[in-house]
Amino acid sequence: MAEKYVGKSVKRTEDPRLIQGLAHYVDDIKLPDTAHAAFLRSIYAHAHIKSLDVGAARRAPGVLAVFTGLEASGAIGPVPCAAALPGLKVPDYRVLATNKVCFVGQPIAVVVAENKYAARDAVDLIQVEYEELPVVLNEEKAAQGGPVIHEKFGTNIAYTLTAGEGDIEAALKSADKIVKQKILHRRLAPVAMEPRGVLARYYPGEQELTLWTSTQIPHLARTQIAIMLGMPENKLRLIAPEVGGGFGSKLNVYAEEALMGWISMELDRPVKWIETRRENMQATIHGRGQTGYIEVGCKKDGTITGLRYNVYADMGAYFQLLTPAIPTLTGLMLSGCYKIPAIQMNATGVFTNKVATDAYRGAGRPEATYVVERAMDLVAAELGLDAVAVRRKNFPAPFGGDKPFKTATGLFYDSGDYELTLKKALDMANYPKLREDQKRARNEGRIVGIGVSTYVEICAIGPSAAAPAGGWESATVRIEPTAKVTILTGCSPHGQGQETSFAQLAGDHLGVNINDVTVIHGDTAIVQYGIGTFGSRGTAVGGTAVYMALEKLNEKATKLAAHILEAGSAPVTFQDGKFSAQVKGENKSITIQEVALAAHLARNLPPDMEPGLSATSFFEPKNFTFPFGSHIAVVEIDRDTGEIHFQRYIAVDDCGKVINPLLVHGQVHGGIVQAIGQALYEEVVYDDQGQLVSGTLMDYAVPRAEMVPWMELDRTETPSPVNPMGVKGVGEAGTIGATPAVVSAVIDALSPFGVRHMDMPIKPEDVWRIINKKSAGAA
Amino acid sequence: MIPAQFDYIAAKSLDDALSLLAKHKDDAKLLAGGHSLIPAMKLRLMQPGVLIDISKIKDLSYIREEGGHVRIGALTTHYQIESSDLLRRICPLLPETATHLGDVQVRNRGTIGGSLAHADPAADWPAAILALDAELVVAGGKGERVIKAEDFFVELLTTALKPGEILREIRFAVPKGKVGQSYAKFRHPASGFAVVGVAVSLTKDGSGKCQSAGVGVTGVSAKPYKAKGVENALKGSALDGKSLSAAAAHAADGVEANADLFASAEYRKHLAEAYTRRALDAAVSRAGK
Amino acid sequence: MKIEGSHTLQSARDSVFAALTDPNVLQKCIPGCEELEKTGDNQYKARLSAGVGTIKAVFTATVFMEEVRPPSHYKLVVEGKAQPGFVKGTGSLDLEEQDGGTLIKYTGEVNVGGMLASVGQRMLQATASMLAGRFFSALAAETKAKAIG
Amino acid sequence: MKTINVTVNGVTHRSEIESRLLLVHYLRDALGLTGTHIGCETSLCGACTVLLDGQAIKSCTLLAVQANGGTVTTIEGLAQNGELHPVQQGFWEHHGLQCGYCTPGMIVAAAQLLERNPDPTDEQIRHGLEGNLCRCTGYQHIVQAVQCAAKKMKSKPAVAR
Repeated sequence: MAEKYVGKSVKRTEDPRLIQGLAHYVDDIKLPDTAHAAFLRSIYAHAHIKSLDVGAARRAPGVLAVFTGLEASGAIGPVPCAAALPGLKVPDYRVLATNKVCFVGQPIAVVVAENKYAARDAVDLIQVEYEELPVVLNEEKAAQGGPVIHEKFGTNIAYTLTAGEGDIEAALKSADKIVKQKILHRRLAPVAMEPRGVLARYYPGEQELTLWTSTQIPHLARTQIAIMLGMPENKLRLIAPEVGGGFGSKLNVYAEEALMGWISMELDRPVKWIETRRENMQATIHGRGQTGYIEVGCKKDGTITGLRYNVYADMGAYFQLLTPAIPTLTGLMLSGCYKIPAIQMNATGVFTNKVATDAYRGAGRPEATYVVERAMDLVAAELGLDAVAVRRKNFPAPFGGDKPFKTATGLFYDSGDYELTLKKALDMANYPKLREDQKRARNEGRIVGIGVSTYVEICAIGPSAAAPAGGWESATVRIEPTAKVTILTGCSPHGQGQETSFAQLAGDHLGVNINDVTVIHGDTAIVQYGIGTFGSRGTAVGGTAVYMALEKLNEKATKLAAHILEAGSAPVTFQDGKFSAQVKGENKSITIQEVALAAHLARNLPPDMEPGLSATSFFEPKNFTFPFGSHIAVVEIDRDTGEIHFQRYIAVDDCGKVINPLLVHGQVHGGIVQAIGQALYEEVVYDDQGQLVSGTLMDYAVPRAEMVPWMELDRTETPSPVNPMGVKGVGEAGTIGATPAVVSAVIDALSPFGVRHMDMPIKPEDVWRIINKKSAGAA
Repeated sequence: MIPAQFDYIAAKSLDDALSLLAKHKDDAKLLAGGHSLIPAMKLRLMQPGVLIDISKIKDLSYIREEGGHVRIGALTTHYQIESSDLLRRICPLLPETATHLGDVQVRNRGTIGGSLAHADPAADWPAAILALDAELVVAGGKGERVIKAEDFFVELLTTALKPGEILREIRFAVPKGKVGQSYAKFRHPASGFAVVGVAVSLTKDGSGKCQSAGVGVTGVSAKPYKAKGVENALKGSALDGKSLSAAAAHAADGVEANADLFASAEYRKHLAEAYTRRALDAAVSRAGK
Repeated sequence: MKIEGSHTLQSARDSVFAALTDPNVLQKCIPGCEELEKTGDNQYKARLSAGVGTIKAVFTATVFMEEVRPPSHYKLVVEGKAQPGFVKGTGSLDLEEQDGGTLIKYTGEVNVGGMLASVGQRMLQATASMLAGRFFSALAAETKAKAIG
Repeated sequence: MKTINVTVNGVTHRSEIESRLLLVHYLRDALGLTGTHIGCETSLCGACTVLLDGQAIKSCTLLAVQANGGTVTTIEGLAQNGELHPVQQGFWEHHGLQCGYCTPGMIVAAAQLLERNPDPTDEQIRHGLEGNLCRCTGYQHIVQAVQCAAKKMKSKPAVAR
């Protein structure tokens, strides 16, 4: 099979509709008679609802109904959490608050009106009387005692968990030095450019509910929402139309989704709700949110003997789909790309009066990588060694094939050659010269820093045993009678470009033009059950399912071609869309288009063959994949103001075999910029009353074009042995690899001032205070 | 995202707008570019009963040089100022300030008069008009009056405009001689507003010394202000590194500085000094020998 | 958010303290206070038309006086609710005699919720200090007027 | 209710609307032009960017009544005679979009940028797009897309907007 598409920078097939404004996101779908919903949300972080008066709102012009927790929470089951941990305390999270609110933004009532203007007006007419309760905000303090959010638990601790292998006490005891550091992973807002949105329509005759919702997991959401609504799963059709970014925030099942379904049944009308950005900041999940303590033991030569990470993880007030599971991913990845004989994570999940944390690009792994990479830098600083040398000292030898690398966190890394990406990145940067330039710059009084991170991440989530709701993926490939190819994938791409990369696979496998391939996803009535798009699994798991279905299809098509060609036992070859065989000394061939038609006409099939040309595969990965890479950031700091300017940014990533380099670059670029956001700009801030004060994009700084550097990218290709294509995944790599590199560069720049660690986001004022030796003043 | 209800009236002329304002009083708000007003209305922080749209009054949008003065109509957009060849020639400070303001879309629509009347403590224009010692021509029911820029900003979001008055024109003497101007801004990473913004317009005398200097500062405190300490220190100075540093040190004299999530009061005061120095350096280098 | 500051008034401490605890004076000093109605001991119901510049809202408020220790200390608590959110302000005032006049030192806390918290943080500190300033200049005027009258 | 006359993508519409109706809602809901998106409520993200009388504006920060008598071009009106605008081509060729949500506003803003500055530096492109947020691409491919469009427009200067 000649590779015509795979490996090439093919322009995306989904783009024509997107660049012309012809795509359909939820809010672009118009149904006649649609009613519009708007929410009243809590303005307190923790309070009893003493009274709720919706009378005036109900009487307002254009208002069809107002629902409160009393009505809705009886009819709709709790918002689900799919994570299971020993001893986990799961709060009862109702779609509308009944007698108590536990975070700012928690929905209390929903107004449904003829149009969104009337709905919004009526929200202002609802009267709520609150009785404030003391707020619980800091995860570490809340774990020690004080006011309790969920009385029935008697504590704010949702769970405790110890993970890791090896004798950590002995490992630390055997160390020449133990370096300790407290680090913060502040809360981040995912800020997908398309806020969430739901459109629901009920067909009473068919007793069928259709939900269009901006989600990454259409099938999982269907199952969960059907359970919440107490309806048969196969009477709920869930459609993820065009989805404007997710980054984990739409890997979830939200109260509003079930509510809209229920309301459309109650009112027998289509009903739509589109989230505002303010709601998005308040009530869509946040990412990160950990306060951790690193303890790392090392020998004088830089060899790491053991790593302990004690962490308080901020859960928020309730669980969303995966909330408590996120820190477990941190625990899994604490070995980074290093040989660490003993690792221990002690995690404490803590309830706070904030919206739930959950998966945000990287989901637990950026925290781990940041911990390990900070540890490497801290060890280097403690020992007076070069940070690159310390990393090299602890790299495992290249591995792969049937020899994985086992970590003390219980994982088997599939394949890796960490020196390969590091060397390439150092060469691109001309690292020795960078250090010389830095020396010269310092002599001139300039403040220049170089940060290096070497990371490994865990992708292709994942083996089902390790996933809360199945880790496999599905695909159906059909060749229609007219030889057009249809791929149904259980993935739900929302920007990743898999309509293109899957079409590339089909193009090469079937010898067809990718413009003759249509990839369908996101509609549970059309597509077989699937798991969805998250955890950098789309290509490695979903793409593998497509690959396997294509193989099956090829097999059948070849058999049919042989039959039609009367090839007998002669071998049939397939090239450029044509099946050929030497039959009785004559070269006979038939095109795949002809085979497709023959399969559907079914007049001349082998006796044991079913008509049609379609194949379905469900791929269950045997292991995760472990992409890796090396990032180098070079920054210069303005001595006078503390402003941080990038001089260079270099990234060499290895995500296994690459199907479309253009898409891989796009993923890495976007990931790096989100990482820069975390390192330097982004921070969800609640004040001491639990008010979300970074409540809009006026205060929450999503990086703009002017704020980010030109990125110099390259890659290596170490195939994964886990799947037949050798792909690994790249959706989160940038976010995971870049954050520590950027932070490290700033800290390296400031090392002459005695700095070894700073918490993110590193703001100009923080830098200025260090340069000017000022302690943090009162704000 | 959705404003509360209001009545909309498009004023046909300045007189029409004045009489509409007189009629609807406090219940009415003037709508020019709308880039301060409409965002606040969408969040329902403002819920006026009546919007009087003055943006279609044609004769309030102009940039002219007349009798040694520059006159800018209040409805002139930021982009018109940014792209004005006349201003680039005779008062480049204004086009330069405009390039720092909001973003392209905001500059296309927002007006200098609307921005000044809103008096956001971190808006860019106030710094420039303070540096230029501009005068603001205000129309009212009883005729016109002129307010000096430095008297215009009263406190947070509050100007010297009285109820029923409309800012009509911004005017200032054309800077003459060896003029050097600059606007230096530390931009808030999210909002784009000035954490600190410093505008400088100075002139050199024949010997290269500072003949006159105007320095306006925004973002630092509840209202933009004229940095008189800096101006006084500059006058007659050699405009060398030492005198510029000494002058910049007065950038936040006597000012109660703002604090927010991004920058403390102490840091803001420091930035005021640092950015004043930057603006001075640029202005001096542009003033020629 | 914490605020603190001090103001010097020309009037004697006893008269300043009396003014501070006089609802009629308070009504004139609390910025935007249109009504102040006694509802209990040291407890009042108020209507405030408060805001800055063009951004204004009408707050339904309760005003409490706590820790009343004449003539040197008391605490004023104002809790207001309006459509865009709520405001809670507490101020502990300590009065010291100073050259025949009175030095008032205050420390306080201002909290806002709802829309005001979501979008207002950029100007919160400036607003708080402006409103405190208005309170004390009104108080200065009131006590001066009393002294003259 | 107010009556407005607005020409959108070459078609003149006469509509009865509420005074408070935002232009973006008018375009999306009354005219069905859903290519113009809404991504924030504080006039910062630029997803709603359209051209009004040839100038890029944020249609979430304009009342529909203010567009009375005006001419609006939305993303749907950018391609001419079935041929994509060079900026659209550039975005496609250089993978200047991922989820596509910011894209219409980004493309309209980039088209305005190139009209005013046909030969921009990378820095000028970044500055010129400061009113548009993208969460997916990291902007690098967008910068390349705009550079590509600039080249196309130079080689074919008669492209109408």
